[in-house]
Amino acid sequence: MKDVMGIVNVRIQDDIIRVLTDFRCIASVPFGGRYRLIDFILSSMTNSGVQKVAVFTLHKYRSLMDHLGTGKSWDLNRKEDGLYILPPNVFYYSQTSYPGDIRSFYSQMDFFEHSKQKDVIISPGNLVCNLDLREAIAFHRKSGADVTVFYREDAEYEPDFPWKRKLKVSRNNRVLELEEEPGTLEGNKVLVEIFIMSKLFLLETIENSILNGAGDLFQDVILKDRDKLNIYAYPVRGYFAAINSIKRFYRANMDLLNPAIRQNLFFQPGPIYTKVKDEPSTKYATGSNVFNSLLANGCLVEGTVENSILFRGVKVKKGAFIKDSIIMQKSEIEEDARVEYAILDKEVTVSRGKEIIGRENGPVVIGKRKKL
Amino acid sequence: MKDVMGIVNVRIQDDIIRVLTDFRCIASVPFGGRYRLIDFILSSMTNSGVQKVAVFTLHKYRSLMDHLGTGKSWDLNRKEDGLYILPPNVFYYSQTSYPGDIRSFYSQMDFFEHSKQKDVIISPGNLVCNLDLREAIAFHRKSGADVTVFYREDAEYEPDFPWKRKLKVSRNNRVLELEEEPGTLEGNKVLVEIFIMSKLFLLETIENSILNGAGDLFQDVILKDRDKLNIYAYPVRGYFAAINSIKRFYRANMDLLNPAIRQNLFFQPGPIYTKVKDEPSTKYATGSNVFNSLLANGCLVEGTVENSILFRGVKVKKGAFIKDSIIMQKSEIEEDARVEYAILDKEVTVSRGKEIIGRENGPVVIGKRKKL
Amino acid sequence: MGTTKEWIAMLLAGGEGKRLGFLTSEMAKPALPFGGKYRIIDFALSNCTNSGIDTVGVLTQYQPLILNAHIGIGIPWDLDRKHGGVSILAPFLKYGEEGKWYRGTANAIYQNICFIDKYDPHYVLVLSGDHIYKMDYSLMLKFHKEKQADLTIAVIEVPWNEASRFGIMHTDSEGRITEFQEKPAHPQGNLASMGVYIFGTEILKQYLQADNERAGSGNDFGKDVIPLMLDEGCRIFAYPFQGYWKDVGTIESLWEANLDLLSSENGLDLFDRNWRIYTVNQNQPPHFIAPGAKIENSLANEGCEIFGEVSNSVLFTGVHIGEGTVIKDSVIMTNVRIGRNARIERAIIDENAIIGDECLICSERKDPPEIILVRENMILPENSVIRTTSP
Amino acid sequence: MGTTKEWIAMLLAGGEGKRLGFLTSEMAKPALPFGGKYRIIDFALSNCTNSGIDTVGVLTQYQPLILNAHIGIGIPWDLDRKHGGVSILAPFLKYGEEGKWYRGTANAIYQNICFIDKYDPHYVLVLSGDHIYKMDYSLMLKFHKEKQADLTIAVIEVPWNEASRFGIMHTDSEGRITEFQEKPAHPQGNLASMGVYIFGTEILKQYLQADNERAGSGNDFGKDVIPLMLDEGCRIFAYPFQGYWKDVGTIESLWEANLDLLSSENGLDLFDRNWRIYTVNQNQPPHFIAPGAKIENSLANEGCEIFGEVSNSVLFTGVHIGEGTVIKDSVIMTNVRIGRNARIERAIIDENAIIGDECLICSERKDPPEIILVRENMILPENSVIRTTSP
Repeated sequence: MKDVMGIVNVRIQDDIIRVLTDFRCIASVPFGGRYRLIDFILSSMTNSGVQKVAVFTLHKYRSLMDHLGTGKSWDLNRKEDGLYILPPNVFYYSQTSYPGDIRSFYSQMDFFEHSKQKDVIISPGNLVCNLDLREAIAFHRKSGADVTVFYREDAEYEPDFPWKRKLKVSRNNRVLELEEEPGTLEGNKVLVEIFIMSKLFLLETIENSILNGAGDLFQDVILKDRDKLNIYAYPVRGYFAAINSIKRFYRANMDLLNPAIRQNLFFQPGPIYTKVKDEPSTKYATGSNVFNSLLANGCLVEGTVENSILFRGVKVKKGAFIKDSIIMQKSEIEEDARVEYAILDKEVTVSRGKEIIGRENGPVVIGKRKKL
Repeated sequence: MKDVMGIVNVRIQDDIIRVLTDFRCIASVPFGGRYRLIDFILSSMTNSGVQKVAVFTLHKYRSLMDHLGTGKSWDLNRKEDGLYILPPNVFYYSQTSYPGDIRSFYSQMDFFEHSKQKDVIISPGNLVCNLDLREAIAFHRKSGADVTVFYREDAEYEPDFPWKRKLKVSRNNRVLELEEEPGTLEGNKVLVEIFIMSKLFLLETIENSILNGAGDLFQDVILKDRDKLNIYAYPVRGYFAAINSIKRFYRANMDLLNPAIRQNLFFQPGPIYTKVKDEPSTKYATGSNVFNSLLANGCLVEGTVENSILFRGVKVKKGAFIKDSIIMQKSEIEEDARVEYAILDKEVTVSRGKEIIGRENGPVVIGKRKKL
Repeated sequence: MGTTKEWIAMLLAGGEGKRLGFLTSEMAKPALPFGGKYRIIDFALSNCTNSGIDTVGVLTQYQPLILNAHIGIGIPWDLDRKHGGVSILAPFLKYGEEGKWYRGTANAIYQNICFIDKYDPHYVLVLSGDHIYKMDYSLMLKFHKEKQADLTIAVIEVPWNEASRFGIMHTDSEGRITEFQEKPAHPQGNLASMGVYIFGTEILKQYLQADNERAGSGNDFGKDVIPLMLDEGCRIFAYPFQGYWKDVGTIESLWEANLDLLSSENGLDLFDRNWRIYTVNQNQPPHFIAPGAKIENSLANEGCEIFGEVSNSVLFTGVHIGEGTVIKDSVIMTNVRIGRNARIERAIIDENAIIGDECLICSERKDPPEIILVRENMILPENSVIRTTSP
Repeated sequence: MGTTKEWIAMLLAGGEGKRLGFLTSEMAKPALPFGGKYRIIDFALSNCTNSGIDTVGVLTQYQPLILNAHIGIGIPWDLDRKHGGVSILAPFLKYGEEGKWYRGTANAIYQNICFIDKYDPHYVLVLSGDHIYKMDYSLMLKFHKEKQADLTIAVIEVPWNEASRFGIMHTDSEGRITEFQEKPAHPQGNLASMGVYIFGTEILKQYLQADNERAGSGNDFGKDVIPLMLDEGCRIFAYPFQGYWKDVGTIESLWEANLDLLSSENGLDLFDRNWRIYTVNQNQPPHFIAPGAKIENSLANEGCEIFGEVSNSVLFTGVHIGEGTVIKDSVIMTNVRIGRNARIERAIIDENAIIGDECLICSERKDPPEIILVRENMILPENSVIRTTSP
């Protein structure tokens, strides 16, 4: 897999998951007690032997840069290849609307040209999954496809598939039909936004697109030219979520309370890596009352925690009550406060006696460093 | 000096030093055979014991990010403090003109607020110098100044002083007068763009400036309020150049051929650090002819080199002739080619027999990866 | 901007910890796991970093592989520095000499004088990697300078009945040490040496040389060098330390030190962000407390999956505790798996052990207290019973 | 995605290099500076990296401080890996045993079987850190697998008159080794072992164990283990290597190997970007060739300041050569300062030496060739003469 380059294409998705993306891009949204969304696809890539990963960012990527650092946590701090964070050239993006991912790629043509890898695998930064991409690459190469698209059989949640495109495949998984308009095709195979293609194909596509004004790799190339291209489809197995809404974010976090999902997502086929931090053990005081919950290190629990996920360094004071909630790093729930169906971003303080209560289908979201 | 924060404020100066800044910001322009301009102020800061440095960038900073990495070369890869690269938030800068450095600082207010340092030292990224800033900080603290500005006695080259502001000081170096318009004051003390102030003063200044629309820290605050502020001046000693033009760039490089300047600039008061690279020894073939030149490692010299500076990995083939020139990384001068009074950016090829000849007062500049 | 350092630390990490049994069969005592995620040496290393020391020599010779891998180039403690940082100093063969293992604590330093010379510090801090405590050595250095001492020894009051395990000193009203007894059979005082010394570099080298030349010397700081310096009238001062300090010498005291962390007034606050204890962090998901599980007055770490009941215990990373199992007053080390309906009380279960369903491990002997130790990688079949009762 | 490795390397770096005199008084032979900026061990380490090996144990015991500081956690060779990377393996005290220094090459590996077990590789590559060469070990592994060998030994043809310095083998038409003589007084062949072995892990462990139990064994691969394996009918193959390979055993051969780099057909192209030799890079400004200076057929490094004439020589980092001085056929190591109007010919000047104005250092003895060695830190006053002439 030395000859495969990973590309994580971090799009602007501020509107779909507000508050949590006020100060960070979607790929660096915290998830599952100690992770960031990008950890999943990045670990999938490196566990599969990918040794060069380019992360295309657009804005609000300071926290992403801090998180990724030199890529050491993913063993990507390499002398050759390794991790590249590719921010936009500010002058290319002075227009108010995003000109499409092809222009991002175009601004880094020399980067691609200097890379030795043969194939590229392109993914967004908001997928929660743990994939063995070696098999997918082998499938792509064997099939001789121009593009291999990923798909999900039995798509469970609609929000995981923002393009809502179904597809129909032959016995050997060649794509026979790909919906131009959502809702026109029968079946249960839905497109996932991961593609494999040769670097050569990508470069030619970029050059042509710049000439004829195409902006979006999926919309303006793969979908538009679907009849001219030799497209194959590869199934995504195991746990899968694409974080495209607060609801989906909430539900995917809560899914982790299921031991089977957790074992699968965090360890199979390889471990999910993230940036480690210096936090002591979590301490449970006498009288604490915790069940069906995930807690990262460095928490101090004196109160009650049920069906919840606590990130690193959260304090739950005496008499505080947390239920069905996601509490991010270093937040503090003071004495006798009550938090239910809520998502608290980092360093939120809920004062003594205060109540924060959302609904199961609409968890309340509290922004970073708020004091309530 | 744990309580001093360094700020390197990389401005957009593409217009003054074209070609070399087509693909990189001014701070990452190569200099002196193996350095980048930012190395000088960064080494001055860390040699003086500064343990936290924030680099404010605006655009074309990918090569700067590659160069700085985690700051390891400057011992700034620390768990607390260390090096921070602060790119702009793209949406703040969607206007076509640069709104001034104060807005850059304002967009990182939380960074400043979370810093424990008491004083800040602000410098641009284009200065070639080697300074002991401990003395300057001690002077600033003893004087009780709101702002300490740096100045140069006997300003030698006008291009080093883009603001062209002279100043007049008292016996104890309090600033008595600071030119509003260049050319109105007698004397030989010229302002250098380095300032020291308390973090508190900086934060207050930013808050006020945002309210009253001031954009530029020097122009709209220090210069405008000079009569209200308690300003002291600190002299810059040793070699000094501010790279504001191709001419100045050329001349400052050539200054390094003087052993006294070189010893002073590279070693006194502390060593200048840069990112190291894996290059073998430079090899001089039989028949090579080199004098009065600086060569970095990894060069292969078969031809003639006079009064020139060769960066890492340059090849000079048999019969090639280089004189009074600056040849950057991995460029190749083929057989019997002739290069005089020229600046060749990285990976330029001068083909067999070709001549590139500039003038002493107007060296020709060849862009990155050009083949001539 | 020179390369001379004000001070450097020499950290003695070669101790076998003989009374710790199996626990130290594959690692030196400073490498012992502690407090859910640390190794004992993390305390001395973190104290160095937090005290502003950027150059530390770690002297190893007994089973150092785990220690070497743990320390690496010192990244977790921010000791990966351009000038200085951490260096592992194992015994080695010298030009034209027979190989010599380190004999006593003083000899270990003596054999590495070349390392000290490389940094040419004004002061050398000598530490032991065996102790659990948080201490700001920079205050001790300040004290050392104020007293114009040749040697300063950090001291702590210990219970009288333990005094015979330590080096005990007597001081005059100024704090100057007038007498020093290494492990006295009948201690006359309870001011014990913590094994933390600050020497002026020149005097250290002079006495290491002198000690090395003395026939019959055990080349130990406590037994040989310090008494010699006292005899010759050196200015030796006692620097009084208040706070938590523990020399973990036995399985019982290791158990006790772990459980000390559960009391909120133990003086060893690991949550203090201004004096962090650094270590190599593991990559594991958050720990899970299942529906029906119960955890109280305990520490737990990432990667744990807890389906049973845990009280008054310390769980290291990746521990699995089955449904119906009860863990009480115990220390469960990394990756231990415990089945269902087991009961564990007053025990240390070492790394990677597997305890079957319905096992009973329980020590009821409290005077003298006894703790059951289940060995690393041990597989205990279902229904096993390990039990001690008071005689 | 498991943690088992296909292969790991064990690099023997404990050699004293006794015939190298002063040069190895403070460092092991693998730490010797070479080629302007390298240490000899850089070649074996870089070969590992370039061959795709990510786990290397480096066995040290003689004067390892420079080697330890040089290797660190392996960053220059990209060996700072999450799983594996580089580990320094010094002799250590084991539980309940007396301390044992490494006896022979095989014993050094035997004492570190626990390290091999940790990674559970299919193959173990055993290397020496003493040799200068570029070799793709992955091709040798492929050969080893194809031959279904128990052991593969890399071999090179050496000049007949040097054959008695090496382990010499005889092979059948298939390349299978039929006879192995370690340093034979009267060599019957000139196919020499390069000290590069690939073993299947199980067979390696089995024979290390057997060798360890044999009374009187020197515990050396060449003298003991390989003959034993041959005796017992193991499949041992010779993997023929073509290219530059040098075992630097004497001052003369160290000098020769440095000067070999000046010939463009030496087969050791250090400019090849596809097989880089990595090392710790120094931070020094570019080197300066002054007006009036002359440099030809030579290597120079950053930090040099050259005012004189240099030909057919290798200059390490930070060398200063005064006006009027002539350097010929010499190796000038890091930070040497040479005054004006001196003359140096056929010499190695070791690190930090200072040679005064008008000095003459010149060896004219060529048969047997003799090279003058000026010791590290030596200060040679003005007008000194060091000269040897042919007898």
